[in-house]
Amino acid sequence: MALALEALDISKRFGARWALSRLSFTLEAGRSLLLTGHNGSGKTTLLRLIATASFPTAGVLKVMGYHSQDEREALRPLVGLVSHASFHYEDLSAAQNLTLTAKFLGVEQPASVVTGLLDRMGLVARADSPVRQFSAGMRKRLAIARLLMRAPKVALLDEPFGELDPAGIAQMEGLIQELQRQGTSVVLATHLVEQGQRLTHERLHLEGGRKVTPV
Amino acid sequence: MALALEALDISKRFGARWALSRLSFTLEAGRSLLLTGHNGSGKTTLLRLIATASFPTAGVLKVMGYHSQDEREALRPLVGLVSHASFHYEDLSAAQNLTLTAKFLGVEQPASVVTGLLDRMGLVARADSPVRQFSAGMRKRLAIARLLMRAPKVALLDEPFGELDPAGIAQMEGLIQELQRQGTSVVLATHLVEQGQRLTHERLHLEGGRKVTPV
Amino acid sequence: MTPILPLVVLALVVAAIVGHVAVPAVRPWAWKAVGALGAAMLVSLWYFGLYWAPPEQFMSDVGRILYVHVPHVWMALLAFTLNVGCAVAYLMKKSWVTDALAESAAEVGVYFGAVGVMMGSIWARPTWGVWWDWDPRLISTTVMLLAYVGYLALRSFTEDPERRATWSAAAAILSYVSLPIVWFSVRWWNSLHQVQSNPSTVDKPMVAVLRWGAVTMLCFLFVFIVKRYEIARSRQTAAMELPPLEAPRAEVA
Amino acid sequence: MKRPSLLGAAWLVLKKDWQIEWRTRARLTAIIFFSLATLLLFSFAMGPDIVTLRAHAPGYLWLGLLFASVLSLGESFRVEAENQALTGLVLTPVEPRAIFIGKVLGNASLLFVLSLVLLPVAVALYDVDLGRDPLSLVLVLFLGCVGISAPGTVYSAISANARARDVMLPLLLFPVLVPLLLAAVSATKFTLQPDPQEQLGSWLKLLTAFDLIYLSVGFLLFPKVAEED
Amino acid sequence: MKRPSLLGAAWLVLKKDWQIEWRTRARLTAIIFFSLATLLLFSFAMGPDIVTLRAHAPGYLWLGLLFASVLSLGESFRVEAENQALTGLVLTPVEPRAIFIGKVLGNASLLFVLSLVLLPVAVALYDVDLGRDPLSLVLVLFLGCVGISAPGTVYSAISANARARDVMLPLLLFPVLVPLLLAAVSATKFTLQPDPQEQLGSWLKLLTAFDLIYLSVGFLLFPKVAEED
Ligand code: HEM
Ligand SMILES: Nc1ncnc2c1ncn2[C@@H]1O[C@H](COP(=O)(O)OP(=O)(O)OP(=O)(O)O)[C@@H](O)[C@H]1O
Ligand SMILES: Nc1ncnc2c1ncn2[C@@H]1O[C@H](COP(=O)(O)OP(=O)(O)OP(=O)(O)O)[C@@H](O)[C@H]1O
Ligand SMILES: [Mg+2]
Ligand SMILES: [Mg+2]
Repeated sequence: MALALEALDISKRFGARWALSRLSFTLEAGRSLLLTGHNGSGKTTLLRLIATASFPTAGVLKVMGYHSQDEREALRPLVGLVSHASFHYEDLSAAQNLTLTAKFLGVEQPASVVTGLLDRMGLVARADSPVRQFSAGMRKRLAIARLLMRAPKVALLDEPFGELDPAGIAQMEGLIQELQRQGTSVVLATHLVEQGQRLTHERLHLEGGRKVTPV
Repeated sequence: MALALEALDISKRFGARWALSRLSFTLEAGRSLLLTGHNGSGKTTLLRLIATASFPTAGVLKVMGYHSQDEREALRPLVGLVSHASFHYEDLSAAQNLTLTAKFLGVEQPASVVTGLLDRMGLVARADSPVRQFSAGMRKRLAIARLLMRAPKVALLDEPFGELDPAGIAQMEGLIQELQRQGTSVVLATHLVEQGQRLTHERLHLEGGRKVTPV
Repeated sequence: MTPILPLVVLALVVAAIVGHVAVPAVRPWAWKAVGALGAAMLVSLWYFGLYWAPPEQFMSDVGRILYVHVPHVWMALLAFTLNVGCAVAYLMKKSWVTDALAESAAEVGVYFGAVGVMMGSIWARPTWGVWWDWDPRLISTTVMLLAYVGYLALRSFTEDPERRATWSAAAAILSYVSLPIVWFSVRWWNSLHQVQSNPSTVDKPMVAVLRWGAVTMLCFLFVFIVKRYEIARSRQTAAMELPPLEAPRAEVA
Repeated sequence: MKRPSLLGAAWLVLKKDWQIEWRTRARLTAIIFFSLATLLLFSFAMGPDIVTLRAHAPGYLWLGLLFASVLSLGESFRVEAENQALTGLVLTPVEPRAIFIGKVLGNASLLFVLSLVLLPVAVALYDVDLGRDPLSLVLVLFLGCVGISAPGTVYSAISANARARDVMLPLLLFPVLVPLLLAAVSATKFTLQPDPQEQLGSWLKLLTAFDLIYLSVGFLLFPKVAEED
Repeated sequence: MKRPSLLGAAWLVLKKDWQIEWRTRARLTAIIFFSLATLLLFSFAMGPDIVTLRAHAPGYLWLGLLFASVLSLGESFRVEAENQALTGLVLTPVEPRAIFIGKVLGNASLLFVLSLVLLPVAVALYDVDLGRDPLSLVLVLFLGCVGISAPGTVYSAISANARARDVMLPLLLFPVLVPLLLAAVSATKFTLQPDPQEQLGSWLKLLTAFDLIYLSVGFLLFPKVAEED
């Protein structure tokens, strides 16, 4: 079967410190991965590499068969990332932020798609407020809406439950399962291990940027 | 008994929107409060009011008997806030950030206090890295270390478990209990309701900036 | 001066530096040999420039500073050309070699340029009567140096090696645009400063000494860049090695 | 789903910047008043001699534009640095070259508007005569604004992510812009004052050459600086 | 636990800024080279007439310092805006007035160092004569730098939190600074050129008055702008 992720001895250095060290693993397309590890173990760094927001210092990373650096143009439409940095324009409203993405993606009828997504994430009442005035959870919801619009083949979720209220957490779980049903590989980094294990097939535990077997 | 918090019909407006509407409640000194509510319901806003980072548009808020705006100088040494904004200087190291606070507080022997706190929060190995290079969880840990140094009478914790790894969450729970034993009133805003209820005595549920009885 | 000559010199310098970088066998001694040659030539340049060459037609003995002023500025231009070449090479294919070479070339270039400008300024005092004048050549040269100081500042303010390399490569290319302007400024804006002259209009001995000076400075340019390159590389390699495959085992009590 | 073309994407980037600008309405107003203050300061600091002032008016005008451009360029990438929005854009994905085109157009048009606003001010403060060759004057202003914006966009993308970004941008940008500025000042001079030797044409050519060089270099370089690697 | 006094806290604020400066080492280097470039630009844009240049040297010097101060002030509160560090400082608690004193000292000393560095440059570029009255010159520079920093600190605290802050600062600051700048330019002129009517003294008095006014107004206003309400 095709591979969603294929990491061949990848390492990532910041300054003089290795955030990821010689990591090798594979993930079959359609299967989902749970990423765990202590604070600072390299989860966010790994997700950013997969999302092509940054590239390995050494080693080769292939996502959906594409080389993450050399073939990034072909790869980018296939991956979506929700991370600590929200990528929102603070001075645009929620609707404007989403519409912008929709137009870049060439979505047909952006207006109705955007309203639909905002409604789904419970932001419709605040659609025209600039993101600067949003609470932490509302920002997270907007980031999730953007991910849904992109309908990625590989969805990268970095602590998606953080800042969400209980209803939002339940909804997020539903969304993850829905994505999986559509054949999307979800890579989920979270500290809520049980919850994560319920939602995924495999697990990668990092310690100091290295793959270890969780105890 | 003395009151840690006394809110008399307080409201807070941002632009044309009321983030908090006519809120009244009291909390006895030494008792702890759980703050829950949907995303955008006003938890962070309320905590910032109590911390004197911002002031009510209307109504009177008293913390430890002090008027939160008029007597803020006397009040500030008594409250400590850990919130979404971390207050760190990105270009100073973890140790430098803490030492700065220690010096402003007039802590004796700042160096050993700082090392002790960094050790406790598991940051000692990264004491000299600038905060800019920290992961999300490491920032949170540093913010908690700063709160501990201040030894407040009212500790305001805004989603303290977010971004922490399982060990960190367990430690945080221990810290909350320890603070309570020392007579500190903890105000805990979190979406993990069960966990929060285990740790606190009372609960305030907000909906659209108003106090409601949770269902 | 034929237009092809600078290119030939550039090719020679690049070949020499690449040879030095690529062939480990020559590394221990080649730079010493060239350095020694340069030192010897410097001593003789002293004699040739100060005694042997005839005094300059209009400036008499003051004009003799020409033999070091001009080579210095030439070397700076040469070094910046090397720098931009490395920058382009880096952007086409990432390599720490070209990055390090670009850094050393820029730094050495700023050194030669600064000394050259200082000499020009010293020269200007007796000939033009001022330390400095509002002359396109002087200003464009100084501004070019400032551009490269900015380049070096950008390098030193960026911690991440990859970012530093890419960003500074971009800055190098944009800065290089000022180089042809330095060269042509004397023509575009009518200036006090000497227009490039042609060997045929200048005294044979003067041309000879000037070229002697240029070769002397070439030796130094080579040595400086090669040594600076080694420093840059040694700073890099500390961080270049991959982490070990197995995690270093924790101390067992 | 049909993705927009390179120019279509550039247009979207430009429109987005206008939306932000419209919501805050800060940038244009602020840089207009800033350069007004600068022009005033020049005339204050240089004293009241109207002949000198008039002679140096092109210089003052371009310096005012230059300083304003630093602010405006910085602001144009500050909005991209918040929340790492530029990375978000690249991952959407938007071609970095489309971002470059959009940003250059946005910055250049803002500067150009500013320069047109400053013309009557220059008349009032420095008593210059705009009627001599207004078309060439506008052309010179336009070419100069494009020439400032092209390398400015590349450098502000760099410095938006660098430490001490407010200070890095002018440090990198000014030396690169000096030749362009000089050409612009000379060209402006010959549109405001008599041009007996017909030098304007060659300055215009030089300006155009600068613009083309900077635009193409920027176009090639921008993708490298917009992405981390 | 003995909390530091007002001055003690101000000193801590100052030291913290130096620590940040030391770690990035960016600000001082960058503003020095920036103002070098600015001084070069002025004379480049104004043309080669050495007599005019020398006459306007004080103006150029102060304009260079002014533009550098905008960058340096902006940077000085950019570090406070990240992570809402300024709010954190106020909640620590640090008296806002201590923050004001520390910041003014830091900004003024940085500017003063810069102005000293620029003096020899002015000699080289504009051929001015520093030997006439060096002590008064240094005094004028010092007073001018303090005068720029006091309102500059208040305004950059405001604009660090305002939208589009890069552009807001100069917009607010420049109009306020025009009188001070005029005084500083005139005073500088009379330390570099003959002063037959002995005007220097009165300019110095005026400068001192400005400084005192700005310092006390800033001291009173800063707590209002450092805290939300
Ligand atoms: C103060 C700063 C000065 C700077 C930055 C400067 C810069 C330069 C540069 C860049 C060159 C080499 C490029 C070329 O050959 O065209 C050069 C060459 C030369 N400079 Fe200067 N110069 C300065 C002062 C002077 C002065 C004061 C004189 C003499 C009065 C002078 C005389 C020459 C001559 C004769 C050449 C060789 C031109 C030729 O024959 O090709 N320079 N200078
Ligand atoms: N830009 C950077 N510069 C330097 N070091 C960095 C940078 N980003 C991350 N690091 C370091 O890389 C390591 C891994 O960071 P990362 O953010 O991937 O951790 P994480 O597993 O996501 O942690 P958390 O659970 O706290 O979010 C950390 O030691 C961090 O300090
Ligand atoms: N600076 C601001 N300007 C305008 N509106 C604001 C501002 N800060 C908060 N708000 C609004 O006030 C309301 C309450 O926000 P607050 O951050 O207190 O919510 P919260 O309960 O902490 O939510 P979350 O669980 O998502 O953190 C929201 O509707 C938010 O949009
Ligand atoms: Mg993380
Ligand atoms: Mg909140």
